[in-house]
Parts: sequence; structure tokens; C-alpha cells
Amino acid sequence: MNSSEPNLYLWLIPLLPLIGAAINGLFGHRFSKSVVATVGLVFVAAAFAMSAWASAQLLHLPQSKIPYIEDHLPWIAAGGFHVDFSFYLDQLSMVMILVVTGVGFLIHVYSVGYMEHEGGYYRFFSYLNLFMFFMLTLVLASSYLLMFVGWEGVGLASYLLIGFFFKKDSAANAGKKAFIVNRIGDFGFLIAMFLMFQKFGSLNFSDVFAKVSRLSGESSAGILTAIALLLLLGATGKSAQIPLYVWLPDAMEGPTPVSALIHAATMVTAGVYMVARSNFIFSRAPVALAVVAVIGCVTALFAATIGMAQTDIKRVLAYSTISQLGYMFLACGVAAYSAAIFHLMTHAFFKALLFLCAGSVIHALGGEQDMRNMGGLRKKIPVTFWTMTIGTFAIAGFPPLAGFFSKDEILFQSLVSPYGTKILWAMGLITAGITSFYMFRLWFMTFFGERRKAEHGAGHDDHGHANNGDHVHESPLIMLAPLAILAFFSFTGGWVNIPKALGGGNRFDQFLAPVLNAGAAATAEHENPGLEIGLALTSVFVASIGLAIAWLFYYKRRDLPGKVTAALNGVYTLVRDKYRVDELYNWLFVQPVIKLSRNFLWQQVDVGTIDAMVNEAADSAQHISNEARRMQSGNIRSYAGWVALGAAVVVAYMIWAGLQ
Amino acid sequence: MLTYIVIAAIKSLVLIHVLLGAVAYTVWLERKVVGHMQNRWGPTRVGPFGLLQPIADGVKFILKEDLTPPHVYKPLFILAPMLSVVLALTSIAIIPLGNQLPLGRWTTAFQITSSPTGTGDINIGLLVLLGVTSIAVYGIALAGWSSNNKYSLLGSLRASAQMISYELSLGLSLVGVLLLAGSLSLRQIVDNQAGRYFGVLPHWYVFPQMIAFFIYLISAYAETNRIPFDLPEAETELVAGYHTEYSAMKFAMFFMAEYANMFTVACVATLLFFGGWHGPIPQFLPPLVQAFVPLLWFALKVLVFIFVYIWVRGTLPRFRYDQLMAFGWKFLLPLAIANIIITSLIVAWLS
Amino acid sequence: MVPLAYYLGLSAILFCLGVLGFLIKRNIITIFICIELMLNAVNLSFVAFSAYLKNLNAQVFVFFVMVVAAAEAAVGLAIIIAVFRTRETLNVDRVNLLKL
Amino acid sequence: MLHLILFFIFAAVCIAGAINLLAQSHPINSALSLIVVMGSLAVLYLLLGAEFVAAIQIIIYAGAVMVLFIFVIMLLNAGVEEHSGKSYVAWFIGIPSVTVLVGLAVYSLVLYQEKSAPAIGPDPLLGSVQEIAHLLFGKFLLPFEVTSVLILIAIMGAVVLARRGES
Repeated sequence: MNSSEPNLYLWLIPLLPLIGAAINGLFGHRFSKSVVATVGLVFVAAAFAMSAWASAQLLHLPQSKIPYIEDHLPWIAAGGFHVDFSFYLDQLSMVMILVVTGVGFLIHVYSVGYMEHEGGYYRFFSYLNLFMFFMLTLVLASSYLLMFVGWEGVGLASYLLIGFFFKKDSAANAGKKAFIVNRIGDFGFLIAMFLMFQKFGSLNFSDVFAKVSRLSGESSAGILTAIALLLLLGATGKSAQIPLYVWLPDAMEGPTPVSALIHAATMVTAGVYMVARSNFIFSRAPVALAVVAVIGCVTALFAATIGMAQTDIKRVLAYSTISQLGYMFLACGVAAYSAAIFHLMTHAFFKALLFLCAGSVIHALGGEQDMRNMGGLRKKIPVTFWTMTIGTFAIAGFPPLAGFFSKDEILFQSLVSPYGTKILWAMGLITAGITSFYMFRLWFMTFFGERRKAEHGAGHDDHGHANNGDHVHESPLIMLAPLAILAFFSFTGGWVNIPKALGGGNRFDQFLAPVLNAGAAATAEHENPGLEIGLALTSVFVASIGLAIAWLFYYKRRDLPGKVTAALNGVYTLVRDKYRVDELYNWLFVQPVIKLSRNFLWQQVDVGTIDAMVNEAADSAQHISNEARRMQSGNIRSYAGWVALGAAVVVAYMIWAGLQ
Repeated sequence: MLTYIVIAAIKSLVLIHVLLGAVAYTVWLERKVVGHMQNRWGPTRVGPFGLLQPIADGVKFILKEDLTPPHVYKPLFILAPMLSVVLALTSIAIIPLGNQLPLGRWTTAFQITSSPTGTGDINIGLLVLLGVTSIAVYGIALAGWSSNNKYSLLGSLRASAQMISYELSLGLSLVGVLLLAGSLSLRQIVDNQAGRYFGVLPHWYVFPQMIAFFIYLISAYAETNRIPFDLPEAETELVAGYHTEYSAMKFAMFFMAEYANMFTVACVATLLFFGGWHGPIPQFLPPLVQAFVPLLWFALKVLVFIFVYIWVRGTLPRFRYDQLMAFGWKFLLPLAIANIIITSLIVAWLS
Repeated sequence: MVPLAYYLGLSAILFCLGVLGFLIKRNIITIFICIELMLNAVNLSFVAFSAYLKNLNAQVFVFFVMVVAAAEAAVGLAIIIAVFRTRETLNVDRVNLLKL
Repeated sequence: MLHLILFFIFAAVCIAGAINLLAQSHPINSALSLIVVMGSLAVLYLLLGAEFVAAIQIIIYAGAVMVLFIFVIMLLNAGVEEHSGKSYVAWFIGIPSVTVLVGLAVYSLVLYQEKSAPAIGPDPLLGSVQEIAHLLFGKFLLPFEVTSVLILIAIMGAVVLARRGES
């Protein structure tokens, strides 16, 4: 690399958290908590600083130098197959690394306070840093394979962190569930990579995209659709979309900062990132695109309805996350990738904020997670309340907060995009209303009214303080500072992409356009400000309805919810039980697999065949050894006899060979 | 070829007799000198100054009853003294005693193992000497063991360990001289010592190799089991050591071996450190007589060494065994090695 | 002057006698002595070939063989002493177990 | 001619010594027989012009290594070898194999003999101590130094093994 070439030292960005993880993981048990926290924070902060610096550099690069690719070591070179350790920075990954390191750093800071009283402090920070390493590898990867490494790595980190309280069965099971469900998605991703390699001969983004753009439309639509659908399968796994969303609610067994970082702000958006990254492929596979849109839309609505009936504060947020991810998929599905990424970014801010606030609430209540046992916390934890309020209004889509701009753009695109339809728009709009309802339901139940005591001890014992209930206290400053910062961004984050109709410039869309314009959705070309303003007003109105209903049900008339649920008993139970999807999956997949494994694979294949062969081999080895043991008599002279025999044979052979 | 063999045989015969005679009279000399040192007379009765005493002793040894105790391992019990004496006498074969001896048509050297022309020497003479010395252990070791007697065994083990230990310092002390001489041939080494330093001091290796000489001297005493290193036969502890069970001629053989070894050691010291047979030679004598003059010089120097041996015996007490070993391994050996290193450095620097 | 084959024949005979001794002797020290005999037989071959090929390398090898033999004798005899202390026998037929 | 006679004499001594080594039942006799073999071999080395090797053979082998053997024999007071059970492998595989080995050696030497080879003896150009020294401290310097390490290790090993336990 000569001097005129820019060097952004991208490799440092993932490596720094890895070093932190290694230090804490290997030596952390000898350090004091403050040292562990310092190590964890410093390396993530350094990664954030490096990301910011690299981003600033990238903005100054001429367009021809973007994407900036940094090649390091060759990794795999087998025949025509080459994968290097190389990193890829363009506008898309720039947004991602900034979000990941920025939000990640804030959540690290928050964790210092939140995890103060937990065991395994060093383990937690080591895992968190490890997660950062893999996530940054994922977003900086320059090939699908390296991306897959990060993909699997964040899965691993997620598994470790969900099961952080490994002494609790439910946590361990949730970790396993997340891991196994993700495997199904990974399977799709892998097959997609195989197909890609078979078709394009490479897994590097640059090569693949170049080859895709050169393909003629009709002849390759089939394989591109197949690849896109398989990638989508991978994305649904990671981003918790139907049908593979079931792991995410259970993942709330992990510590709350983990839920905020991994299961809300960053990791689960990997699927969206991957789809956006692969927009070249998706845009040439309209069928796949439609599937993406449908899955996103259905997931959004479906998860939102479940969210209405949940009582666990973190589960409400989990379903909200699934729902919001559905929005992002919907945006991808209508080829409005920049809208998806925009929503990804704003969602990262406000969802992280909401989770952290929820964590603060849980912290304040000493581990209580059931909203029915909350209430009236507005005065007791004011900072949390106000930040939570900002987050709630942001996610509900009230202007001028971040969620309004991003969600509004998605709804607009789902209507006007060439791939969009009115049905998608309508479902999105209904979802927006529901979102507003369940978020305000949470808000009212938690902060207003009277404090309701738990009837049966402290519900979920996730946050196992010795603190028994009554002593409600505000969280320490180290937890509140990240809340404040995230609240600020939740408020202002949307302003980077104010649509033209509202006097903005769609700057974010234009910024991402070089990467994502292949979608040909031509996001900026719609000169229909009237329609856009109309749609925006509609969605604000819908959100207000949600707010009003929530106010009515959970503030004004506390008896109403009971009556309504009694009236709709069957439906309500179904929704509260999450449509019994888990049971369905259990009956449909899990039990057959267990039966097959137990009765056939275990009893027949393993015990009957493999073990039998191994045992037979061992038995015969024993029999042969029993015979051969006689040679090993311990008698030196016998050994000498054998040696003499060997020498005679060797000499005889040599003489014979010499005569030939 | 035949002539060579005949001449060698004659030389061997003469030399063995001379050596045995010398051994016998060294015994006399020792008794006499020690006697005078202790203010006694020593042997006086047999012949003038007791000069016939060795012969009387010899007759006594031959005529005494040769006792073989029961429970000894007979073959080795008999072999051991023979081995000792044979090896002790063998050493003399490679020692050059003087220059060439002109005998009409043939010229031969005062040395059994000289080349047929009488000028050459086996070029590993010193190594042969060391080899023979190293084998000499067997005589003592086997004697002690085959006697089937605790005192004998302990004495022989001590003697063997002592000889092996000091053989190292002995051999290493000679290396300094070899480095200076650049040859293993004894004749060559002696010839290198002809001439004088600065016209005054004889060109003997004892001067540049003073340390080596003292190491050699001390090791040689230990090697021959003489006072102050005669622990193997420490009477107070071990009766008579390895030859406790021996009597008559077998005992005499050990005795002869010891004194013959003394001679060998003295000869080597003379050859390596004191210029061998070199000395002022009067030029007016007839050539045949002149050829014997170096022999006299050689004999004189050897005699001086023998005298020193006896002198030391009359003067010094005996070491303790652990002191002996510690001295050999911890002092003499490192010193000898240091001497070699310094000498080789100087030789390398000068060349 | 002696043909090379004579030396080699002698060497082979000595070597085979050493092997034979290994096979028929029971005293561990004697067996050790037989090993030395074999080493000596090999040395004879070395020296004979050295003279035959007019090359001194073989004599250097002899030197190394001797060094190894000396080291081996030191360690081997120490082992024999250690074995004798625990077993109180030198008969190899009685020393056929790895543990006491 | 003299060489040939000397060779046969000492070869005969050699073989007699080796056979005696096997025939004797007392280890000390075997050891002494080996010393005889070594001495005769030294003479054969001299016949081959390898004077240095001959001297070393006597000094190292006969004078040091075998002394060690004799010492150990004395120390352990090893008696006449006892006759324990036969080793069937040694008798029925080992000894026939040795016989075959001898046969093969003789066979190959006879084959070799047919291709006329020059007789060998001392060569005035070869075998001086200086030349061996040049080889040893030049071409073979590294192996030479390594042997010194080997000996050091052997010494330490011997001390550790032969020393009685501390307690």
C-alpha cells in the first residue's frame, strides 16, 4: 500500500474489542471489578474512536475509492476458491459500525452499573467485548464467508450471554433455543453461499455484485431467487422473523443490557443489514423481494398483537423488537433499503433506550419484571421516566422524534414503491397503531397509577438483588448517563433524513444511495409531497388513537381491560399465549426430531451400529492384544531374539536386493 | 626384518634385566635414604653398605612358601600380580633412553620400539604409555577382589578409584607439554628440548610448564600409590591393602611393579620436562663411548626423581581418603584444564 | 597386507557372537558386555573401511562410537545398580516386570 | 606376510576371547575376556595403520569403560550366573536367526571376494594424529562438542540413578 493510498486501519476496529475480551477472559478473574470495567470500556471506546476516525476519513475519499477495501492475510485458498481476511467499508457499513460501536459503548457503560452486584463480572464484559468483535467482523467483512464468521460469532456471543445466568434452567434453555433456531437460518445462509460460489465462483462482495449486475435478467432469475430466498431464511433466523422468531422472546432471560445491545439494537439487525448488503441480488429477484415484504409485514403485525397481551416488561419490548424488525424487512421488501437502514439506526437508539430504561426500572424494583406489579414510579425514578417517555414517543412515531421519520418513510415507500401495495401499507399502518397502544400500555402501567405489590414474591428473578421490593431507588449516574445520551439521539436521530415534503432533504437516503440505489425504487424521485404529508398525518393520527386507547384502558378506567379480555376470552388467551406457536413448533418439529433421535438415531444407529462397531473393534483389539501380549514377556532375551530375526530378514533382503 | 626382531629381542632382554636390577637397588636405596633421614643406618649387614641386601631379599622371596589362602578366586588370584608386573615392565619398552647407538653396519636406538633404521619412533609413544598405565589398574583391582577379603577389596577399590581419578590430571598435565612440542613421539619431544633459552637456561619444558610439572609430580605419586597417597595400603586401616593375602613371589611381584612404575613415571618426567638425555656431552671421546654419555645423563635425572620420591616418603604424612579425592577432582583437575587452556591460547597467539 | 574381507569376516563373527551372548546369557552385566562386544565389532569394520577407502572419517566415527559407548556404560551400569538395589538379582529372567 | 600372520594370530585371540566371553559363567571372566578382545582389536587397528584409534581403544575402552564394569561387578558381588528357565523365543527364533546372519555374512563376503579387492594395511599417508585432529576439530567440530554434552548428561544421569534416595 503506497503512501498516497489511504489507510484506515480497519483491522483495528474489530481487533480492539477482541483484545479486551481476551484480557478479561483470560485474566479477569484476578482483576478487581473496576479494572475489568475499565478494560472492557477502554477497548470498546477505542473501537468507537477508530470507527469514527475511519468514517471521517471515508467521507473525504473520492467516490471512486468507495467501497474502501483493506486486504490483509489470505485465509482460505483452495483451488479457485479464495477468501482473505479483508475488510470492506462503504457508507452502509460505516453507518453500521458507528451504530454498533456507539450504542455498544453506551451499553457497556450502563452495564458497569447494572451488573455491579452480579457474579461473573469479568465473564460478562469478556462476552460483551467478544460480541463486539464478531459484530464488527460481520459488518466490516468483505465477503459472505467472513460475514458468516461474524454471523456465527455473534450467535455464539448471544448464546453465551443469554445463558449468562447459567445456573437458571430457563436461561440455559433459552440460550440453547436461540442457538438451535439460528442454526436453521444459518443452514439457509450456507446453502446460499454454496449456490453463490457455484454460480459466481467467488464470495467477495465486489466480485459477486459485479457478476450479478452483468447477468441478464431472465436467464438467471431462478437461481437469484433461490439465493435470495435462502439468504432470507438466514436473515429470518438472525433477525427473528416469522417463522424463526421464537427464540427472541426467550432470549430476554439474559441480563437486560444484553437484551438491549444484542437482542434489540445490533445483532438482530444483522439480517436487515445482510439483505440490504445483498440488494443487488434481491433487486433482481422480485419474487424473493415480495416474500421479504410479506414476511416483514406479517411479522410486524403478528408480533405487535402478541405484544399487546404480554405482562413481562422485557417481553413486551422483545415483541416490539420483532415487530420493528418486521418493519425493516417490509422496507427491504419494497426495495427501500435506505429506509430500512434508517429505521435500523433510529430503532437502535430508541429500542436500546427502552430496554435500558426497562433495565433501570427492574433495577429500581429489585428484579421485578411483571408490569402488573409496577405502577406509580413516575416520581420515584424521574430520570428513567423522562427518558422512557422520549423512547416511547419515538417508537410510537410522534413527530419530531426519530421513530416518526423512519417509520413514516417505510409506510410511504410501502405504498408508492413499485413493489409496494396498499395491503402492505394498511397492515403497516395497523401495526403502527398497535405499537403505539402497547407501548403506552407499558408506559402507563409502569409509571402511573398506584404501586401494586407482587402477590408471589419477585416474579422473574433475572436481576437477583438482595433488594427486597420496597426500596425503590433511582439508578446510579453511570446508568443514567447512557440513558440521557440515547434519549437525545432518539429525539434527534431522525432529523438526518427529513423528507423533502417536510422541508428536509432526504440526506440519509442520498448518502446511502451509492450503495443501495440498485433497488431502483428511486426513493427520491417521488414528487408527491401532498401524498407524503397526508400519509404522515394519517400515521400520527393512528398513533394518537393507540395512545388514547391506552390512556383509557390503563389510566382512566382500570376496570376496562378485564372486561374486554373477558369478552374476548378465547382470542385473548390465544394472543397471550403467543398464538401457541411454540407449542406448534414443539409438536411439529421438536417432538418428531426427539422421537426420531431417540428411537432410531440413538437406539438403532448409535447403539446398534456405531457403538457396536466400536465395541467390536475394541473387543477384537483386546483379543488380539491378549494373544500378542505373550510376545511382550518382559524377557529381554526374547526381545533380542525378535530383534535378531528382524536383522536377519533385513540383511537377507538387502543381499537379495543387491543381487537383483 | 629378522635382524630388527633379533636386535629388539636383545634390547628387551638387556633392558628388563637392567630395570629389574634397578628396581632391586631402588629398594635398597630407599631403605638407606629413609634410614639416614630418620637417623638410622638402614641395611648394613649384607655386603658393604648392605649392598647385597636386595639379592638376599630376592632369594628369600623365591624360597618362601607360596601360600594360597582358601576361598580365593584362584585364576585371578594368580593372574593379578603377573598382570601388575608385566604391565609395569611393558611401559619401559617405548621409553627412549638415549640417542642412536652405532653398531657397525646397523644403527639402533636406545629404545626397544624404535624403527628398524634406528632413527624413528612410534609416533603415539605417549598414548601407549598412558594406555598401559590405565590398564595397570586391573592388577590391583583383581588382586583385591580375588582375595575374597574385605580389607583387600577395600584397598583395591581405593587404589583403583585413586588411580583412575589421578590418571586424568596426569594425562592432562602432559597435554601442555604436547602443545608446546607438537608431537606425541617421545623422541621428538626430547629433541625439541635441545638447546638453551637465552643461551643460559636449558631448553626444558619444565620452565614454561612449571604448573604442569607439579601437577604431574603430585599425580604421579598418587598413580604409583606412594606416600603421601598410599592409602590403598594404609596399614592402620586396611592391613596391607590389596596384597594382604599375598606372600612370597606373588607379593614380590606387586613390589616390583610398584617400583618399576616409579621408574616409568620418573622416566616420563625426565623426558617431558627435563630434556631427557640432553646434557653437556664431551666431544673428545670415541663415538661408541660418546653414544653412552646421554644415557648417563638420563640415568642421573631419573635417579634424582627417585631420590625425590624417597625424600617425600620420608617427609610427608598420609592424606585422608576424602581429602585425596577432593584434591584430585576439585583442585588438580581444574588446574590442569586451566593450564591447558592458557597454554593453548599462548601457543595459538605465538604461531 | 590383509584383504578387507578378512577384517569384515572377523567383524561379523564378533558381532554375531555378541548377539548370541545376548541371547544365551542371563546375567545383565554379561549382556551389557556383549553389547560392548558388538560395538567393538562395528568399530573394526569402520577402521577396516577407513583403511580401504583411504578416508579418515570412519576413524572419527569410531571415536564417536567410543564416546557413546562410554556414556552408555556409565548410565547403563548406574541403571543396573539401581535395579540390583530393588530386585537384588542380576538375572534378566527375573527382571521382567515394569513395576515391583 | 608378517601382517597376515599377525592378523591371524590376533584374530584367533579375538575370537577365542569372544567365545570365552560366552562360555564363562562368571561375569568377571566375561569382562576380562572382553578386555582381551579389545586388546587384540587394538593390535588389529595398528595393523590397519590406525594408531590413534588403537591407543584410544586401550585407554578409553580397556582402561576406563571396562574398569567401570569390573567395579560394578565387584560392587554388586555378582556371583556365577544362575540358570533360570529358558526363553523359547531366544532359543528357537534368536539362535537360528543368528546362524542365518552368520551365513549371510559369509555368503556376502564370499561373493565380495570374487571381485578382487586390494589388501589393506597401514598407509603412511593416513592416520596421523594431526589429520584426525583436523577432522575432529574442523569438519566434525559440532558433533564433537555435542558428544561432550552427551557425556555430561551421562555423568549426571549416572549420578542421579546410582545415588541412594535422599530420605
